Amino acid sequence: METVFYISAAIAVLSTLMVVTRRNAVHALLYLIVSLLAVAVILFVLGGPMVAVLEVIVYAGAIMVLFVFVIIVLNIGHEAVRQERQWLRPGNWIGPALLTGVLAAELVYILAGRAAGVASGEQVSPAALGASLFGPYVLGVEMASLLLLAALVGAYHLGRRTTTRQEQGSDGIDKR
Amino acid sequence: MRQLLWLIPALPLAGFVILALAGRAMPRRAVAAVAVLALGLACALAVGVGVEFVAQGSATQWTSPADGQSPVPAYAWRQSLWQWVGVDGFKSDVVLRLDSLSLVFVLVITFVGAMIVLYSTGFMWGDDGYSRFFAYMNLFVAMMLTLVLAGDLLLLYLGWEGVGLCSFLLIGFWYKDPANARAARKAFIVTRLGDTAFAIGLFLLFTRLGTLDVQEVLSRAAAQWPAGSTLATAAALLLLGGAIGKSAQLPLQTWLPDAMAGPTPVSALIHAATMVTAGVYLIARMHVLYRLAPQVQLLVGIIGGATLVYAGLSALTQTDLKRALAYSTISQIGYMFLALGVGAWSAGIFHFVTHAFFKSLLFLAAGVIIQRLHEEHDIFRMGGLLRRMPLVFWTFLAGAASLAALPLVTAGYYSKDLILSEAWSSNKLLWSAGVLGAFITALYSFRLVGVIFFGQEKTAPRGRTPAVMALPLVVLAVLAVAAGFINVPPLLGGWPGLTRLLEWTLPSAGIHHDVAAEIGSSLAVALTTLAGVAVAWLVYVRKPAWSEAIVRPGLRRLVWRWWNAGWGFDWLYDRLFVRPFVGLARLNRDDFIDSFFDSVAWTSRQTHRALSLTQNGQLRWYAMVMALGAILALGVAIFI
Amino acid sequence: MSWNWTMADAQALLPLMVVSAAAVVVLLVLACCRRAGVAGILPAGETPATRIGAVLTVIALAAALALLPVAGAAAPRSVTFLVIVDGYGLFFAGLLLSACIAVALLGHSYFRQETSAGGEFYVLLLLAAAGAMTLVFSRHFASFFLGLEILSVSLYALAAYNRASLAGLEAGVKYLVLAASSASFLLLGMAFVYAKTGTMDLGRLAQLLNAAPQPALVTVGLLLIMVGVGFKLALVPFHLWTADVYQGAPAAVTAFIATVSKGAMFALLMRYLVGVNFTLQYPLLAVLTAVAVGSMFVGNLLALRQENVKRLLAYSSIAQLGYLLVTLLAAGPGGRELAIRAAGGFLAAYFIATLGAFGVVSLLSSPQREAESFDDYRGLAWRHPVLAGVLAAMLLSLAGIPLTVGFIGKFYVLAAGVNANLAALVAAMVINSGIGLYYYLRLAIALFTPSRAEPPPRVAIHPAGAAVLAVLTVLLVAVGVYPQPLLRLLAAVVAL
Amino acid sequence: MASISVESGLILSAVLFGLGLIGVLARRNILFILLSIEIMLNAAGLAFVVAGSAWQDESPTVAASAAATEPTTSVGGYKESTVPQADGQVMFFFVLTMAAAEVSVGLALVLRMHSQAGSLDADALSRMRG
Repeated sequence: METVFYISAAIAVLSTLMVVTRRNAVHALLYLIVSLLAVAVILFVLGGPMVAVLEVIVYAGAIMVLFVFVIIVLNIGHEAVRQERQWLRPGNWIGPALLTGVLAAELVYILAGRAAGVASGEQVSPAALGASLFGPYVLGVEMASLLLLAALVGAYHLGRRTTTRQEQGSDGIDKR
Repeated sequence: MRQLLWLIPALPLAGFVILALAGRAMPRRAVAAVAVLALGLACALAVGVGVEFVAQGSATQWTSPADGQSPVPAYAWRQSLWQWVGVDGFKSDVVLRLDSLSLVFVLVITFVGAMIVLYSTGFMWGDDGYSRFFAYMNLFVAMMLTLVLAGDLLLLYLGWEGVGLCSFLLIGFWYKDPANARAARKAFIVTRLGDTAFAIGLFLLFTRLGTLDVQEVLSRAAAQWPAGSTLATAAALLLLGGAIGKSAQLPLQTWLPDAMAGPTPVSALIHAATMVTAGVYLIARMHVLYRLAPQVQLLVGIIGGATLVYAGLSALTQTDLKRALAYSTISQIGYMFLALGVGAWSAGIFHFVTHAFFKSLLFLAAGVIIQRLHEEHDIFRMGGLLRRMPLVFWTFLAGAASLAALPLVTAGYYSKDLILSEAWSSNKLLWSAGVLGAFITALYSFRLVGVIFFGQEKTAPRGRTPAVMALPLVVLAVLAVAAGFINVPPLLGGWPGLTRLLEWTLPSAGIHHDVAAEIGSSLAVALTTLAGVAVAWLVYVRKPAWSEAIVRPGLRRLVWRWWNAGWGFDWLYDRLFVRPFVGLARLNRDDFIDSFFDSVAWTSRQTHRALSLTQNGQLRWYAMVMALGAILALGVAIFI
Repeated sequence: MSWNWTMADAQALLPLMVVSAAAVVVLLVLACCRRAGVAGILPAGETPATRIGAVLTVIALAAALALLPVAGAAAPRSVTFLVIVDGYGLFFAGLLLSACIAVALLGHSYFRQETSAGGEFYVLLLLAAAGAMTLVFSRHFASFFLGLEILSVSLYALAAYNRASLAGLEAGVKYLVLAASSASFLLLGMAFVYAKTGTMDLGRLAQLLNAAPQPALVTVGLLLIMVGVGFKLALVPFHLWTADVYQGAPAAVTAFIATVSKGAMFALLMRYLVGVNFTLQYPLLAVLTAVAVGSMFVGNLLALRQENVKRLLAYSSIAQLGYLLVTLLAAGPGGRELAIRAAGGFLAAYFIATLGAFGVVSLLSSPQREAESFDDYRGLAWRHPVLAGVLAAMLLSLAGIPLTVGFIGKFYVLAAGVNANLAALVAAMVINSGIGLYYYLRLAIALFTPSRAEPPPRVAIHPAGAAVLAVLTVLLVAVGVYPQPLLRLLAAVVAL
Repeated sequence: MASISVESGLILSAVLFGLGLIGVLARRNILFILLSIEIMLNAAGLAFVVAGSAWQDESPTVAASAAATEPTTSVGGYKESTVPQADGQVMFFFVLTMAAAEVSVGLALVLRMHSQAGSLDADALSRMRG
C-alpha cells in the first residue's frame, strides 16, 4: 500500500507540474486528468473507495469535459500556443515559484513529523458515507444543492449570448 | 404638565421636520399654519408648565440660593429622557431641567418666537424660500429651547452649536448675494472662536469634576473648588469666552452688525431677542463658578460696561436703521453683562425679558418701514413717516421709549433702574458707565424716532401693513410698556415678582437697604434719560441743522466716522490678525510648524500615491499579494 | 446515525428555509412569466417578470424577517451539528435580511429601464442571502464553507451582472479567481486543523483555543482560514480586489458586497473568536493586530485623493473593517460583552451608512452609466438637493460625526478598545479617524460646490430606492440621537 | 495493512496546492488559471480525506455532535476501532460540489471574456486601477 501511495503521489506531482507548464491547453488538460486519476488512487488507498470513484467521475469526467467543451467552443489552436509562448517567458516563473516555494517550505516545515497520526487504511464504505451525508450532514447536502443552483443560475445568466442595445429588437425581446 | 416638558422643544422640532420634508409641496398658507401653530402650541404649553411649576414651587419648602445657605439652585424639575451614550467612566444623558431661570427664558423664547413667526408669515410672503425660512426658524427655536432646557452641559452645547448653525443659515438666507454669504461666514467664524473656548471649558469641567450634569457640576464645583482657585477661574474664563462670542461683547462683537444681512425677522428673533442672550444665560446658569472666581465676575462687569458705552456711541452714528439697532443690541446686552458682573443676577435676566420685547418690537417695526420704503435702510432718506404710518410710529415710539428707559411708564426703565441701583452699591465706576450709557441710549433711540418719523418726507411708502404683521407689533408694544410691572421695586410700592421667582435659582444681589442711595441712583438714571431724550428732540427734530453741524469736517467728523465704523474694530482685526496671519503664512513658508504639517500632508500624499500603485488592476499581482500575505502570516506562526 | 427531526428544528430553520424556497419559487415564476410573455399572455419584454420577481423577493425577505421571532422562540437550538440558531445569529440574520431588502429595492430601481436584465438578479440575491444566513448560523466547517461558497458563487454572477459592461466582466473575473483561490487556502487550513484536532466543530475549536496554546499545525491551519476570511472582509493584505470589484459591479450589488457579505463573515468570525484568550494564541493575536492596523492605514490612505466615488467608498470600507477588528481583539475573557455590543452597534451603523451611500450612487446610476466620478457629484446639491443631503449625512456618519449612528458605533468600539487597554490600536483608530474625516468631507463638500464641467443629466429617482434612502436616513439620525433601542437590543443579544 | 502516515499525505496535498498556486500566479491565460484553481481545490479535498483517515470512531457523527457536551469522547484519543471517520470524505464531497460550481461560473465568464474582450489574457483585464 505504501508503495502504491508513493508512486501515485509522484505521478500526481509530476503530471500537475506538467499541467501548469504546458502551452497547449489540451495537453494540459490531459496531464490534469492523469494527475486526478493518480489522486483517485491515493484516495482509494486512504480508505475512500466512494470518493475515489467520485474523483474519477466528477473531476476527471464532468469538470474536465466542461473544459474541453469550452476549448472546443473557443477554437483554441496553434494561435493560442504561439500566444502562450509569448506570455510564458522564463522570467515569469521566478516570482511565483519563489513565493510558492517559500509557502511550500513553510508548510512542509510545519507538517514534517508533527502530523496527527497514521492513516488506518481501513475503508469507509459507500453505505457509511451515504448514511453520513444523508444523516447528520443532510443540511450540508441541502446547502450544496443551493450552491449548485446558484452556479446554474449564474452560469446561465453570464453565458447567455450578450444582447447589446443595438441588436435588440424594438419589441424589447432578446433574440435568443 | 410636568411630564410634557419634553414637548416644548419637540413641537418646533416637529414643525421643522414637517416643513423640511414636505414644505416645498405645501401651499404657503399651510406652511405658515404649521410654523405658527408649532410655536403657538409650544408657548401655550410653556405657560401651562410655568403656572404649575410656580404653584408647586411656592407650595414646597426648600432652601433657595438667595438664602446664602446652598449655592446651588434647589427647586427644579428634571426630566430624564434617555441616555445618549454611556460606558464606564463616561455617560451623557439627554435630560431636561426646568428651574425658574430656564422657565423665564422658555416663556420669552416661545412667546416672542411665536409673535415673530406670525409676523414673518406676512413679511416673507413674496419670498421664494418661504418654507425653507420657516423650517430654519422652527429649527432655531427648537435648538434655543434645547439650549435653555438642557440639564446636561453636552446637550446645552448641542443647542449652542445648533443655534449657531441656524444663525449661519439664516444670515446667509439670501445666499445668492455673496455679501450675505460672507456675513454668514464671518458670524460663524467669529462665534466659533468663542465656541472653541467654551468646548475646552467643558472638557476641563469634565476632566476635573467627572460629570457634565448641570446640577452635579455646580454642586461639585462648590464643594471641591475653593473661592478664587485657579481651576474655577480658568473654567469661568473659558465659558466666558463662549459667552462673549455668542453675545457679541467686546472684543468678539464685530459679527453682529454684519449679521443684519439676514431677513429682518431673523434679526429680531435671533440677533436681538434670543440667541445673542445665550451668553447671559450661560453665565447665569453657571453662576456658582463665577461666584468662585470673583475676578472673572468683575471682568464680566467690565466687559459689559465697556461694551455698552462703545456700542452706544456706535449706534449713535449709524445711518443704516438695522445696523443702529444691532449696535443698540450689543449695548443692551452690555447692560446685562454689567448686571451679572456686579452680582445683580436677577436684574440682568429682567433686562433680558424687557429687552426681548422692546428690541424685537423695534426690529419688526423697522422691517415694516424698510419693506414699505422699497428696501431703504438709510434713516436720512426716510423722514416724515408720522402721518403715513401712524401705527408703526406709535409702536416704534413705545419700543424706543422702553429702550431709552423713559421713567415709570416703560418696561425698560424698571429693568435698567434695577441694574443700576444694584450696581451703585457694588461698583461706582461701572455705575457711572451705566448712567453714561443711559444718556447715550436715550439720545440714539430718540434720534431714530426723530429722523424717521418727523421732518420732511423723503421716500413715499407704498402699500399697507397687513394685519398679521400689525398684530405682533401691537402686542409687543403693549408688553414693551407694561412688562415692567411684573417687577416693580418695593420702593415704588410694587411687588418684585420676577426677582422673587428668579431668586429660586439665582443668588440675590445682597442685602442693601440703603434707600437713599437707591433713590439717588433712580433719580440720576431718570434725569439722564430725560436729558438724552430732550437733546435728541432738540437736535434732530427742532433744529435739524445742528445735527448736520456735528458732522461738519474736522475732528468731530473724524470721531463720528470712527464711531460709525464700530470704532474700527473690523479694520483693527484685519490689520492685527487677518493680514499678519496671511502675511506670516506667506513669509514663513519654511516655518517649522508649517513644514511639519506640510510634511505630514506630503507623506500622506506620497503614501497614497505609492499605495495606489499597488492597485494596478493586474489580477495576478493581486493573487501574488494575497499569497505573500499568507506567507507572512505563516512566517509569524513559525518564527514567533 | 440518523437525525431525529422535530418540529422545533423546523421552527428554528424557518427563516432560512423561507429564503431558500423563495429562490426556487422566484426562479420558477420567472420561467413561467417568460413563457407567458413569449406566448403573448403577458405584455412582451421582461419588465413585468422582473417586477414580479422583485415583489416576490421583497415579500420573501420580509417574511423571513418576520419569522425571526418565531425561530427565536425555539432558540437557542442546534439543528444537526452544522447549524445553530440562537439569539446572536438571529440578530445578525435580521441585520442581513434588512440589508437584503434594501438591496433588492435598490436593484429594482437600478434596473428600472433595462429590459434584458432578466430576473436572475433576484434569484441570485435570494441565494446569496441564504448563504449569508447560513454563515451566521454556522457551527461547523462544512456549513461555514458551504455558506461562504453559496454567497461567493452568487456574487460572481451578480458582480458581472451587466452583460454589456466590460468593467462588470473584469470585476466578475477578478472576484472569481481571487475568491476561489482564497477559498482553497481556507479549505486547506480547515483540513490541517481537522487533521490535528480531529474536530470540525467551531465551538469545540474555540474551546481548544481558549484552553491552551495550540500546536503549530493548528495555528497554521487557522491562519490559512484567516486568508479566506480576510479576503471576504477585504482586510489588508487581501484587499486589492475590493476597489476593482466595487467599481465594476452594479452599484446595488456593490452595496451587497460591502454590507451583507462582510457582515455575515464577520458575524461568524466574531461568534467564535470573541472571548478567546488571545494571550494563549500569540501568533493569531499578532497577525490580527497587524491586519487591523494595516487595514486602517492602507484603506484610509488609498481613499485620500481618490477621484472615483465607488473606489473611495471601497477603500473607506477597508478602513471601517479595520476599526471593526478592534472589537475582536478587545474581547478577551473580560471584555466579551462590551465587544459584542460594540461590534453589533458598529456593524449596524456601517450597514446603514454604507447602504445609504451606495444607495445614492445606485439611484444616480443605470446599467448604461455608473455615476462614479467626482464630477457626477459636484454640485449635486443643486440638481438633487435631497439626494445630496442624504449622501452628506451618510458620509458624516461614516466619518463618525456626533448625532449620527456612526458616532455611536465608533464611540463603543473606542470604548471597547480603551477598556481592553489596546493603546496602539486605539491610537491608530484616532489617527485614522482624522485621515478619514479629510476625504469624507472632501466628497461632502464637493456635493455643495458648483461643478466645473458640464453637469450630468438629471435622472429620475425611482420611488422604491427613494423609500429605502428615506428609511436609512431616518434610522441614521434617529439612532444617532436616541440609541437606546439599538443598545437594548444588543444587550439582549449579549445575554443570549 | 501497511500504514501511510498522515504527514506524508498532507505534504502531498500541500505540494499539489503549491503547484496550483504557481499556476494561478504565473499563467496569463484565464483558462489555465481556472485549471490551476481546480488543482488547488482538489489538493484541499485530498487533505480532508487524509485528515479524516487519521481519525477513527465507531459512530463519528454522534461523537462530533456531542463533542461539546461530552468531554469523555476525547479529542486526540484514539479508539480501538479502525474505521475512519466519514467526515473527511463528506467534506471532500462538498469540495467537489464547490469545484464544479466554481468552474461552471468561471467558464461562463471565460466565454464572455472571449466574446467581449477578444482574448483570454488575464493581464488585459486591468482597465480599473488606482
